[in-house]
Amino acid sequence: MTWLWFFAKIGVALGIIFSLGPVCIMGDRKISAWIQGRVGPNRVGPWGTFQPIADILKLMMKEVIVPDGVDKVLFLGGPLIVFIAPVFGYCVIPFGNQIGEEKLQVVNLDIGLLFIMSVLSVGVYGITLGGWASNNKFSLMGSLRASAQLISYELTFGLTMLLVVMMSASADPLKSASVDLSKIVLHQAEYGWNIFGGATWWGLPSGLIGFVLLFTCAMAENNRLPFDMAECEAELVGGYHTEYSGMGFAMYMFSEYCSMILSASLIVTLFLGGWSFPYLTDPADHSFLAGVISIGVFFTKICIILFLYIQLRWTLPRFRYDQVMSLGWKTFLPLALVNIGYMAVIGVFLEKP
Amino acid sequence: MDAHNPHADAHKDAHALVAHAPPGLSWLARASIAAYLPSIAAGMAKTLEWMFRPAVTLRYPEQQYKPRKGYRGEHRLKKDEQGRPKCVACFMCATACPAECITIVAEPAPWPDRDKVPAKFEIDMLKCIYCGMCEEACPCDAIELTETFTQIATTRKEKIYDKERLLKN
Amino acid sequence: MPKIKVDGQELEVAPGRKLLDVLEEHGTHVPHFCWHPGLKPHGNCRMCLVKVNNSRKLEVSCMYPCTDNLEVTTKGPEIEAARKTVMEFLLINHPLDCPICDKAGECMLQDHTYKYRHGLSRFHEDKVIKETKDLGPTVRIWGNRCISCTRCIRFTDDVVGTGELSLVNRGDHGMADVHPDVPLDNPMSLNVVDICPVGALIDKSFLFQARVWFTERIETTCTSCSRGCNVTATMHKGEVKRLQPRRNDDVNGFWMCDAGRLDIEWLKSPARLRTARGGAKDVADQLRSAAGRVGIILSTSATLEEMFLAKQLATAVNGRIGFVSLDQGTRWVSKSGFAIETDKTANRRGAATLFGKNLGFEDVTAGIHSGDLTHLVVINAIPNLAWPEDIRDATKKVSWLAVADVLESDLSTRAAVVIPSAAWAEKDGTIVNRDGRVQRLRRLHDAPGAAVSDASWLQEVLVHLGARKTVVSAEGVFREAFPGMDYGKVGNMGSALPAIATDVPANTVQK
Amino acid sequence: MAIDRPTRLPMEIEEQTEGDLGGKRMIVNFGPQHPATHGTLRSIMEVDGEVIKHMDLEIGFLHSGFEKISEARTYNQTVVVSDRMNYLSPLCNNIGLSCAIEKMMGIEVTPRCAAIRVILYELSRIADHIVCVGLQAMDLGAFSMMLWAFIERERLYDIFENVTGARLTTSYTRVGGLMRDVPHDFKDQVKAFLITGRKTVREMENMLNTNRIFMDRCKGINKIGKADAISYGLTGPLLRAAGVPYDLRKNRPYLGYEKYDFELVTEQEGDVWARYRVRVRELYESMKIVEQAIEMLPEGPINIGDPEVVIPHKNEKNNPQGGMEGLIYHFKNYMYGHGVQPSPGEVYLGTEAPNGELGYYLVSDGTQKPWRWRVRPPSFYNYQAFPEMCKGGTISDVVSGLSSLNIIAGELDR
Repeated sequence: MTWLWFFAKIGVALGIIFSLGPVCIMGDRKISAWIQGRVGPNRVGPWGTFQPIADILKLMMKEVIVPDGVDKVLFLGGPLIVFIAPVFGYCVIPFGNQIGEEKLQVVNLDIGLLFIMSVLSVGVYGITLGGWASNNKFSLMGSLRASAQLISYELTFGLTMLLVVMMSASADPLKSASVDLSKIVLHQAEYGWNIFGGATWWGLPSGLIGFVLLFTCAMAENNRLPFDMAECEAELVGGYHTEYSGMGFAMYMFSEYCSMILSASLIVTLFLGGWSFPYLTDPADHSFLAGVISIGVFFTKICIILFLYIQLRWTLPRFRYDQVMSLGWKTFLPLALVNIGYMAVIGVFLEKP
Repeated sequence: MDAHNPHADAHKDAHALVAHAPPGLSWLARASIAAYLPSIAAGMAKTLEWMFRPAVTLRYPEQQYKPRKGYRGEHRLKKDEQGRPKCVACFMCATACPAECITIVAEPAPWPDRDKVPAKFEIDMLKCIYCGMCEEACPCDAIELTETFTQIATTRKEKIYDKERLLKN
Repeated sequence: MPKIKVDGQELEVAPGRKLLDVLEEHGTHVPHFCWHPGLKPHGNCRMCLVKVNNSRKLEVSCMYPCTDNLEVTTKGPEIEAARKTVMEFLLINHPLDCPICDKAGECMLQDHTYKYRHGLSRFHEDKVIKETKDLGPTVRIWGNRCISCTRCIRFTDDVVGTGELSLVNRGDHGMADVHPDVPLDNPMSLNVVDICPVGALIDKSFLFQARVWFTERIETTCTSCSRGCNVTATMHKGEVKRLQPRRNDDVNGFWMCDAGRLDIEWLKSPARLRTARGGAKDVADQLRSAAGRVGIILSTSATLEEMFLAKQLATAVNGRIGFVSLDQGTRWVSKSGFAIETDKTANRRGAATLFGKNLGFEDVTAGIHSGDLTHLVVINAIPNLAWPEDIRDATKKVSWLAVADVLESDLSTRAAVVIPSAAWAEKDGTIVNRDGRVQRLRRLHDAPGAAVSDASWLQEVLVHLGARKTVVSAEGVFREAFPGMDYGKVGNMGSALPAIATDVPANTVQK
Repeated sequence: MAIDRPTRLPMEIEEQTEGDLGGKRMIVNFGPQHPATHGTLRSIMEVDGEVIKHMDLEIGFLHSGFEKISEARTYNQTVVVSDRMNYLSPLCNNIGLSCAIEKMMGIEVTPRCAAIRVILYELSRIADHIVCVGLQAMDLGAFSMMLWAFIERERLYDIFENVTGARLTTSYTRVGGLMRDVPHDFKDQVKAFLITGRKTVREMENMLNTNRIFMDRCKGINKIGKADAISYGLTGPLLRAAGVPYDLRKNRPYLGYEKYDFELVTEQEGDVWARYRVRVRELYESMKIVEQAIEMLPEGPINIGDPEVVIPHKNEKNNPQGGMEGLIYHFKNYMYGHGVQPSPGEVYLGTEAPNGELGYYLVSDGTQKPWRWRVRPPSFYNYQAFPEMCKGGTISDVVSGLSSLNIIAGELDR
């Protein structure tokens, strides 16, 4: 039975990521079309819904061109690395409430947050190595930018996660100070979402700032548009994936959407109450129906975040590389530190647990 | 010219940016420019609004674009009342053509009321630039540019339109 | 010598000359239709009106004699108004035929309308319709287009003397026409097409062939008889479309004969030799081995350069040279003295200059029949030459025969080596007319197939034989043959034949 | 201007540093095929990290020989060649060329023709500027802006299509007039466009004017000073953005521009932002001109009456009017070696095209075809100042700078 549950959970988790991935690609194309007064893909299947399948088929059938003078192992391995990272990360995301005794989470790690942090940093290796191995100046620049940018934003990312942990710690000693993602969600379900400051009213500014910081940093980590320094098609032609074609390119592209989904899940989990929704889900209700509803809530929240991602991409111009860096180091990092300081000081002095 | 260094001056602080803001804005607007979020929110609102506007594009094979009369598309050779080509092979179109895509060979007409007809009238549509100068140059109103602009062929040879093809247009 | 003043400029003219003659010579252009320098003035088109001090009204300058102290004004509002009116009258009955008229582009009516008639037609009535018909085997008339200038009529009356054409009907119904049952069928009939200022008279061989503004014109010389009329070839897409006479008062005046004009069809005939059998090397090898036993038969249509090279060849292989030429018909002289010669080869005078007066082939054929000569080279440029039986027999007798010809013949089918020759329109060169005038032939278009000019393959043979160093152009050969001369000095109008180079080996023709 | 080292051939740089970075500078090519070039041109950059230390330009990839082709065409036929030089505002090229030929022949066009030409010239300027602003946004990543701009541009192209019969290859002008009269609903169409156009421009302005990211990317980037701009021969929005009030429509009016009330737009900074502002403000000024011209659009003939220059009208049966004379003029106008033959001489006429001074220099030898047909394309002169502008900036600044120059490779290479 346990194994059955295990595989079922893996199925759901992979299902989310692999079904949302194409949906995301499709959504990106459709939403951009709507914003731009176009129709978008509308040929394959009803309303063009099978377009991602056609895309994938096309990319699979295309030749994988290996340019002259590349490091073949890294060139072909880069896309794999970048693709594995988000899938691993998804192991620890709680995508629903408990059903019976089973938590809807593939692996219920106590150190879920840390696991995600480490897995997320793996992705940059794929980009950096792939870009370097391409033997192309634009790719090299793209991968350099990517690594520098990811490292810079990882700091803020981590600090914001710390904020969440502190928020989770503030109320109930029994469910406190945990880096266990399921506990963080449970805490929010019980006391209120972290974006609104968790359990306390004075946490509101901190929660909002934290959410914005995490959202932005996630965008930067995923190389989405205002921060897509690594691809930056107007400057670097395609950045790290300039030389990729066929499946290599497909994996880079797909992994971008997968990590979008992962970070959307993370944002939802950390700030938007995960699978919980007031009056709709009850943390104590462990019935099958409630579990399914919680999955649906989680799914919906991810979709909203993804939509925001996509809309932002088609709204904003992109930063310049040095502006991204200085934004990360000079604005976000101090802001995150102040935010944590505020949380820590107020939390310690006002709300002694 | 002083080569400016972006690392030194690209990041002006908020005050400098406010100072650069276009004149004629309220202090509130000027201040909000200093931050990213308001303009981003405004932009998102605009894109959201656009999402609900109808698409301006045509779904091509089903919806066809109909150019108005006077569009310079494919050529047509006109016929007179008796269904004979109006063209008298005067070569004016071939002379006026800047792309030199018209080939005419003349012959005496088989009809008593006409002197000269084209034995061969070919337009190389691949060379043609659709400038309409042939139509303008024709003293007999025999050649005309139609509104047909969808032109499909699978071989180069098909795109060399002969007299029969042009009369059919 | 009367002195006249043209637009304030003094001129001295011979007495009795007509004013327009003088003005044209002087370079003051006065528009005209009916006046032609080769014809008697008639004064009917009224286009050449000028103002003279002797008269209160405007005078027709083509009929006005130059007298002393005549002051002529060729410009001015009065004259312009008169020209405009004349043009308007000429145009009221002219049909809208430019699209189908072959004259468009070289039409005096078009040119003068553009230049002197500013304004659009005010004529709303129906135009007079006149007939379109064949005047003879070569010329067709579009009566509607005729402006009754009578140039063609005066040509047949005064120049040819046959007088087939006359002006029929009166007023705006007038047009040039032939008498019933007397077609325009004289040896110079096509000249009326050239002098027609509009497109009324059309050359049937050029009808709808090309629009003249697409054509290229090259000045060359007619090779159809020993007169060597100066002509302008109209080229279109690499083909000679027509020949027109070019004024040269020392040779042909303004005219040329129909026979020469129409003698261009064979240039693109399928009977042209296009492929070579053997080459210059084979010829050289054979001739070297047969030195002393070689006969060369050359046509008198060959250019001077080719003759010169043939002479070199004869010297190099110690051969005998003979000539074949063509005489046809009887000499025809027009009323004005324009003659069509019986000698249908272009360069017999040149051959005579190079080889002496005796231009026969009997020496060569006799050599063959006696067995002295075993090898024969025939170089012919005369199209459709009926080979004399003597030569025919001789070619059958020789052990080795090389033929360079423009058209296929039984000789070329029999020959061991066949070299397709470039015809007159396909090569550069010079010919000497019957009066001893050197004139240029210009290359008009590419030779068909593998055809090469005789001058070039003869030089190749000579190079193989070691008698020449290199192959040079026709002009180069000409310079060798006539030191101090080149094509520039010959010019478009020809010049007197210069002295031949003295260091050339002596004439080897054995008499 | 001090150019800090002698210009070297692109290939030499390549040889010096290729494969030998060693912590030194790297050579990066923008173009001939690059998303930011909007055409086929090449900027060879020597970068230290991402900072540009030296830049060389290479052009000629799109060399179509327009000038040479035109020497083998009659004066009227060269109009079709001019279409293809600036593919963002072909009508400006048409009109500039015809005005130059008319100046050479001493022809004064009819008032209606002049007004139509002004309207179309300004509409083309709007099309050009609006696309330029959109592309500038796109190069900085705001892709939607570009398509919004294109939607507006397509509306303008609808007008052009109705007027000329083609959207891009307009070939509308003829010596002494126009190819044909504007359609009867031209006025309504233009007026309708002015409403939607204003709205779209305002919308774009609202999106970009206060957008902090866009400002960051534009302000202080690719600066060029007043004196440098003049000495480099910059014209158009680039020159006016540097604070020089120079506009041929004001300084050397043609087509009766002096009759219209509009402002000469200048900005002081000379950076990308100033160029963007100049373009956007000029959009409004152009619309003002169009508004005035459409209001006063006079009735009357579009061609001058001289049948020796303009072929006579065709009558209702579409035959040349004016009887035999009309037909002869018609033929003479077209046949090689006849027709419009300006007397020997030369002429230069500059018009204020969207990107700057678009000048035509024509030399006539008295024949039907121009002996020399030279264009002074604004892009060619604007582009040569680019290395100086870029020096010290980053690779990203090259992109924003290039799109602010609005280089049209077609007229760059001629």
